[in-house]
Amino acid sequence: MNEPLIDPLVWLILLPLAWATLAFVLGPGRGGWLAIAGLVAQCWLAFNLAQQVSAGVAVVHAVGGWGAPLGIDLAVDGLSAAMLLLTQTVALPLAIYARSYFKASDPAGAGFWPLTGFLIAGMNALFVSADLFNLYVTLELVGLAAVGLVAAGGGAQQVAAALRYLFATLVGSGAYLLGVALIYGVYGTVSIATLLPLVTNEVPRLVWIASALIVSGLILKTALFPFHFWLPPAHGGAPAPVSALLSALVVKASFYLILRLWLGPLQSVLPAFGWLLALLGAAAIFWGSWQAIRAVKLKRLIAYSTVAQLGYLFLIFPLLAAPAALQAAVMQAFAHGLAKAGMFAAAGVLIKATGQDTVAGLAGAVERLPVTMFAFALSGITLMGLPPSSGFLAKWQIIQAALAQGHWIIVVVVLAGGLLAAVYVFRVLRLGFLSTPENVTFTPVSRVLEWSAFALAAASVLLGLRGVELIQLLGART
Amino acid sequence: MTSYELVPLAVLASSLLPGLIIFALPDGWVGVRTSLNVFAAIGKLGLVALLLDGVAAGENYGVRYAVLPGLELSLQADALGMLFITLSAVLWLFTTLYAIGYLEDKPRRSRFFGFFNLCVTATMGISMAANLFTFFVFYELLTLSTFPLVVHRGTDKAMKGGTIYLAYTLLGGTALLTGIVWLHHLLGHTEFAHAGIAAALGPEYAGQLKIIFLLLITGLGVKTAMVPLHGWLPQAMVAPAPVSALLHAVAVVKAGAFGIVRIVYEVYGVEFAQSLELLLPLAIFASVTIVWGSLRALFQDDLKKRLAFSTVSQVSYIVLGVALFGPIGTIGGLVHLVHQGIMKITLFFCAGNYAETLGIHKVSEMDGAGRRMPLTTLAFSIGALGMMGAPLTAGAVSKAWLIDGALAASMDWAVWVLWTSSLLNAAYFLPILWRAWFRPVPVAWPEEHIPRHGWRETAWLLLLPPLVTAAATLAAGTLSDSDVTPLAWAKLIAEREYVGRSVP
Amino acid sequence: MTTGFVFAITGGALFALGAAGIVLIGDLMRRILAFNLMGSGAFLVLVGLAQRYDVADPVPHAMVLTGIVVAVAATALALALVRKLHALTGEIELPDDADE
Amino acid sequence: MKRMMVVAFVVTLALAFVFFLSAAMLELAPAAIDLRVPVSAHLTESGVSHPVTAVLLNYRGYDTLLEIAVLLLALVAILAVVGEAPVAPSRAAHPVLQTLGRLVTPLMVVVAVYLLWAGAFRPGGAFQAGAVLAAAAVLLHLVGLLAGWSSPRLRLRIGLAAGFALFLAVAAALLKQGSLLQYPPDAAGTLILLIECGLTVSLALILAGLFLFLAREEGA
Repeated sequence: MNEPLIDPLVWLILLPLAWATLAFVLGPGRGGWLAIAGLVAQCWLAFNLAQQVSAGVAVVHAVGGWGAPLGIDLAVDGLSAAMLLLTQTVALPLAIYARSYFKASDPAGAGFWPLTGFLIAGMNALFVSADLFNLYVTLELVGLAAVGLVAAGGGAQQVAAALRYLFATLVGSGAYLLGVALIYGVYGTVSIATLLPLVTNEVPRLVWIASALIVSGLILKTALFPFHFWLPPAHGGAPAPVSALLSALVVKASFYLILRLWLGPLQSVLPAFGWLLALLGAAAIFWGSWQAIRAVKLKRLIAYSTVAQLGYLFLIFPLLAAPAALQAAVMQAFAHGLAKAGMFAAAGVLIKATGQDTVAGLAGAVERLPVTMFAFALSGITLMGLPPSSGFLAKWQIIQAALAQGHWIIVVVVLAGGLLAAVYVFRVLRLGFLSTPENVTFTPVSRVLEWSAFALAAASVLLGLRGVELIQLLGART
Repeated sequence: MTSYELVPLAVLASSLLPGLIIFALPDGWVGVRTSLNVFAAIGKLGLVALLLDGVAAGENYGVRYAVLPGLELSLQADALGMLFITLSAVLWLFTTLYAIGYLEDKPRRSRFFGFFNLCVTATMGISMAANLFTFFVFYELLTLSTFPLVVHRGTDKAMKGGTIYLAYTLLGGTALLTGIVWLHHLLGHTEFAHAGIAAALGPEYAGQLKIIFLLLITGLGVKTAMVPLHGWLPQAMVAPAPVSALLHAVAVVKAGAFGIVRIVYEVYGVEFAQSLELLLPLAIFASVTIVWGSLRALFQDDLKKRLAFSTVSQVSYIVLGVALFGPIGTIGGLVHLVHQGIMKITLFFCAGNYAETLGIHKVSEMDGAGRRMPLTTLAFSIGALGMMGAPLTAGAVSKAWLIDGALAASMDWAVWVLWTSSLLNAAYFLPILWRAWFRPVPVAWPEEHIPRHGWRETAWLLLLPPLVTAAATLAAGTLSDSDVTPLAWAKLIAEREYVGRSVP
Repeated sequence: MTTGFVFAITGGALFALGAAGIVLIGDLMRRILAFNLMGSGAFLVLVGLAQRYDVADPVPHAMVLTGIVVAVAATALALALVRKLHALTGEIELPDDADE
Repeated sequence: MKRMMVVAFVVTLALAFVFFLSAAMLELAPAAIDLRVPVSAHLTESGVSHPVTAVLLNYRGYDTLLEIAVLLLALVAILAVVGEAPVAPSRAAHPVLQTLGRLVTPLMVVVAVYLLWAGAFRPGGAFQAGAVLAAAAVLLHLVGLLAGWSSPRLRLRIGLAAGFALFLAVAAALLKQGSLLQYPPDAAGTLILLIECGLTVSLALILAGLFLFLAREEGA
């Protein structure tokens, strides 16, 4: 294979940084088209990169030409290529959605484009970084951008939610940073590749403390039960495109990092935490679903659904000996990413049309907004894990991995979680199917909004037919 | 892609694509929607005929697609599947015609026909599924696409019925999925095969296989409406008449029964199932359902509810036939799958006609209906007599085979179950017929919507479908020995399932 | 014990103090201070532990400089949010989160 | 009572943490990797002679690039949060303070320039220089000589973003002949100085902005 003219790995970071800066210079609310153009290019880059990785090309980039451990290395394997792909493909439809969503004078949209650019750049940088300290900087980039997006132009509730979120994310990255400081103290390096042979089965006690700090910091940022308290107000209170970005992508970034360390430098230490994380994951599934079933507001319901769905990601940790477990995690990240983006986008349309953010206000929505409700239903199918959606494949893989290792309890949790998801999804759908009450009016909503929500939701279902490619990408050995 | 792969896909596409297009049509475009519906139904019938011809000649129509390594969506037209697919395709055409007449000038028709088409697509997929995973995919699609039809009216009552329907079917689906994953884990695949695949596992797996069987049958038993999993069926009666007709006669309950047939014959293998002692409990389960359904039907005044409990009872005839070890019982069960479909759809069409034309919803309102609507009542009578197993009807044929099957399997008690059920059938159908034909016409009908025009007692699109299916009921009963009947096809299947045994 | 260790252990203590502060303190201004204490603790550990044999290592120094800038950015954002909250509600404590 | 239990629990947890952390630190063996060796070995190629600056802007320059992004991002977020509230009128302080401000500001500018220049071979650099400049601006505001800032106009926005944009552009341009931020050894010093100059201006504006954009009328 010829050396590509453009190194997709580096440009996936530079491009969003560039359009974010430019959008800031252009001024509040400007830069939508720029972002969309940038994201189109990024999608192409991410596909290109995934193809290279699938073909077995090792993609490593030594920033500054120094190489680890003196410099910082960027490295891409199947896992990171998949996450990059997910990020770009979810962000593009959401950008199109957001451009119609925010009116020119909307204060909530004032900083949207630059903040989103920094957010995506931060995530892309996180997925490719092979340096623990550099990962800390990217974590902060992602966290602060996300907080800014939640708070932008909001009222007291949003600002309070943003503060809660800010403290959670800062404590999380603080714990992570202390963990990294300890690791540097023990080994004298923060490069993942250099650490890999150094961290053996006989590690000093300090590495255990460091690992515990890193994992607890990251599960706080991933909103794993019982650290989920910040998520529902933040994701439920932000404008719909922001909620979609945060729920679909941002929480996955810190989860990815746990997975990366688990499979990489800390593989001899972290598996000790496997069942603890799975237990919290199971608790998240039940607690999140239960709260979603009781929620009054529509977006609250969807946010609690995120709490529940994140639980599945953590069920895989005791199972990682089987390759199906990693595949399940990535499939679930894709399934939830696409479906949740679609669902929040649909909720945004419903809220704009009905003028209220309540589940009870949806009577008649199927009749008036069929495309949007269809999108909601398709997302719901993925979240419930019904076939042929990608959510089903994720659950199938978890169950197979669990059965192969004889862990029946995980099978039961997965299946029960699917049923609970059905309860809260159909809570919304059945109201939508009611005849329209006479005194209710629906405000007309832009078709761009409806169809971009639909595209995301449909993609979450159709991805269920392309599972083989994703698994090939994950299995690629570079 | 060869034509052997294309035809099964085309069978799916012939209702999926029209369904998707119809969703996008405005409600007012009656002409476009109607022609699309009718042409799709006729086109599908043509495709099914092509398949039927090919399968009879032993050709191999099938297509596979891997969604994960080791997990394939696989469609295959085999003799058993063709029985169900032909039934569905034929009845779909008539139900479509009926639904066009029934929904005239009512709101949300595009949505209705869209989901209606999805529902049929799911049924086609269920028929052609070549492994349990594919079966499950379409089984759940069926659940999802029938929910909007059940709640179509958008009332609180409809919503309650729909919610109960969902609760039952999703729980059942989860049980089914558990069984499938477990089996897939043990075997590494779930492909259907004559004489089954489960026997390949050693005797040490007998315990696990029994639990899996229970899970699978529980999952399928929900849609089959076997007692005590039948609670949704009477509640789902809030749906419009064409939906009830489709749900009860073809799609939903039959999907469950058909699944049980697949499980017993092609996953476990009937011999292996017998050796695991699974068939007797299944037969008892079915018998209880048969008697209980009939008993409950006796006390329903709501016409559609009475028919619903009758369905509960009749569908389990199929399961009973399957559970009677031996080819004769198999033939009885399979042929009843078709016959019950034709008869029950006739009854539901007629019930819909009474409600649409005269506003009759209850048995107690049926007085004199036969004089006002003689043709509908004639069709209803044929269907009802068929259900009782009266001579010359399709019901007589299937009951005769089932009784012979029970005797051949030395399960004499099953004969008593069948006779009891027949008596109860008579007890709840004959009063209706008596009221309709022999009681005087009331002063006013509850709510007369459609006035009489000469011989046309109601809209012709409502009248034609029940008359055709009633005629088919008689034809299947009188011509049962010819080569082109469901009975002949059921014999062909039984031959293939009981390899090496003589089939009468 | 070298001075490096003294720094590192002090850093650990500051971190714990800050973390406990964030959990226990309702007043948002003091919470922001607690967060900065926590951050400083981590920086001290980073630098102190690396020079536990009292030879300075430039790499953690540079990392801490980066970390300080990030902490400044985070603190500024937190202060802006608290000010906004105060302007909107007159409070500098977080209100209860309610799904109404 | 419940509150007391929570406090007691958290404090116990924190104390236990400190205890175990300290114990674990003290039993530590020397680290396997010593980065001081390569840091000083490549110092001549790095374009600067101070090791911390070399790490900051060359070996781990990518961290610094992202760090500036974080700072700019925080400013963007703050602007989005505060919105369009009117600027508070600057209150004139005591004349003595004003005079002091006028006197100190030029001095601070000189110090900033020195810090920028010194960064190449001793502690100092763009961030320190920018911070001193920003402090000067804050000082002027406090004595009433500089009003709080309203939403930034195009020119100010360009100034705020220019340092980061320049850094980004240099990083990308260097891709042409190597990897990201790979300075050619002979041009490294010049390029780093160029970046530092740009950064000083923008960092000063951003840091000042973090203060001055918040100097708004409250409750409006």
